[in-house]
Amino acid sequence: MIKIISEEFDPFAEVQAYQKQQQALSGKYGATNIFIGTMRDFNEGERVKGMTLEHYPGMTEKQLLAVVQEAERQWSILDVLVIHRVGDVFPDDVLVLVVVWSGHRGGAFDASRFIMETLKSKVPFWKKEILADDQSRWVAKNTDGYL
Amino acid sequence: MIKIISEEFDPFAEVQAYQKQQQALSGKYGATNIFIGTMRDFNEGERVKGMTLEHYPGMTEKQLLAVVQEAERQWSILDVLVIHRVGDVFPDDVLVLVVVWSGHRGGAFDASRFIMETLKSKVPFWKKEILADDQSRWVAKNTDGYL
Amino acid sequence: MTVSIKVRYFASLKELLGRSEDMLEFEQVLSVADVWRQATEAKVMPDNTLAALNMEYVDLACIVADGDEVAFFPPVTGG
Amino acid sequence: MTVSIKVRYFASLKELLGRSEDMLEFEQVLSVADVWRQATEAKVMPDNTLAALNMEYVDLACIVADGDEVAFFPPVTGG
Repeated sequence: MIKIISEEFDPFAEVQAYQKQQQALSGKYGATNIFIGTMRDFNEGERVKGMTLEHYPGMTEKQLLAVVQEAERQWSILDVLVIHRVGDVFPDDVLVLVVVWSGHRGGAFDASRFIMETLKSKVPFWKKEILADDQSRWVAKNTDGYL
Repeated sequence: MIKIISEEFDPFAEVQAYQKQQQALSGKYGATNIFIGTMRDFNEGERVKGMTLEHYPGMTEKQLLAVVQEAERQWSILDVLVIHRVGDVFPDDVLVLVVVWSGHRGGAFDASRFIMETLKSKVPFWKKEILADDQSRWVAKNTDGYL
Repeated sequence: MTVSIKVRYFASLKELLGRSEDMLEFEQVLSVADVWRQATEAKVMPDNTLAALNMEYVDLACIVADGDEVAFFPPVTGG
Repeated sequence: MTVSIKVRYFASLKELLGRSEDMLEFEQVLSVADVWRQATEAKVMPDNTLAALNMEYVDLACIVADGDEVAFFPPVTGG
């Protein structure tokens, strides 16, 4: 399932609620990989007070679904949950949650990472940071995951 | 932190409680990777009713700590929590929880996976499965993560 | 026949142009690049601008049709 | 001088030998492999058996000393 939400959310409550609904997973999922992306209070050497996440309603969901479907084609996985926040966010708020349930750990790790990397390069979301002096700036480019 | 526990545990409650204690993480962790290994109700084509997890008290903790320290040397990560269950377990019980907090996603994914793979090959735990007919068998060898 | 399309702008492009969308009507065959020129009075397109046609990424050379939605936006920075 | 060591067995090895530990006393210089022979009356060591000396993995050729704890166990299967 994919979800775009504009309110603060508890990633752990979301995982638990979703997992409970999916009766088919019971006894079958040996591995769960969860990635949580959280807003930091700094970026490129500057303090960041807050951020606004813009998206393209319609295209965002379409591209996100395509990423999940591609992961399901490439790895033998049981279920996927992706939640992405939009709107105004603050440090320590969760920006993105990716959960992959799988029989074995290899697929869970690989699919989770693939979804995150592809989401960051393909799915239309844009971050605008609000700095300590209330100036704002668009984030120009996502990192490659190692910086 | 590493913990060996013989009672059923809620991985989400553990992550949340630990994260709350670690004030130093606030604002700094952009990425959290969580791996949860859960007992399945089948293995090598047979139904498994339950399992007993044996360990070597003292050596298990020592080796687990060494794995975590090696991950901390190899990647730029902020904190690690590993909890491993021992004793009698049943399908859907959580066997292992690995959590890595990091500034960026690359280190969180890589360190989490490294800890899981190394734990499975180096840390003294042994699984004995109880099959549907109450016969039991030692698990001979861990998979390479892709089977 | 008159072709009418919707053009949408996001993030820094929306701010650059001072608006989030345009409705365009025309008679010729237009590519996505032509749509940009026509809608923006031939403003220079910022480096790395991405284009989508009906919510799928496309090359600027793609031809648009009646009822299409064309979008222009900077590199994405979600996650 | 008498050297005394503790020998521990885990998982399938514990079941094979029917006990979880032995206390061994001896006068010679013994390797970890010698410890196995002496403690088990020279039972064939199962393939893939792992050995630890004071909770660190070691080669069977390592020499043990007074007060050491030697352990034998099958490949680990945690996680």
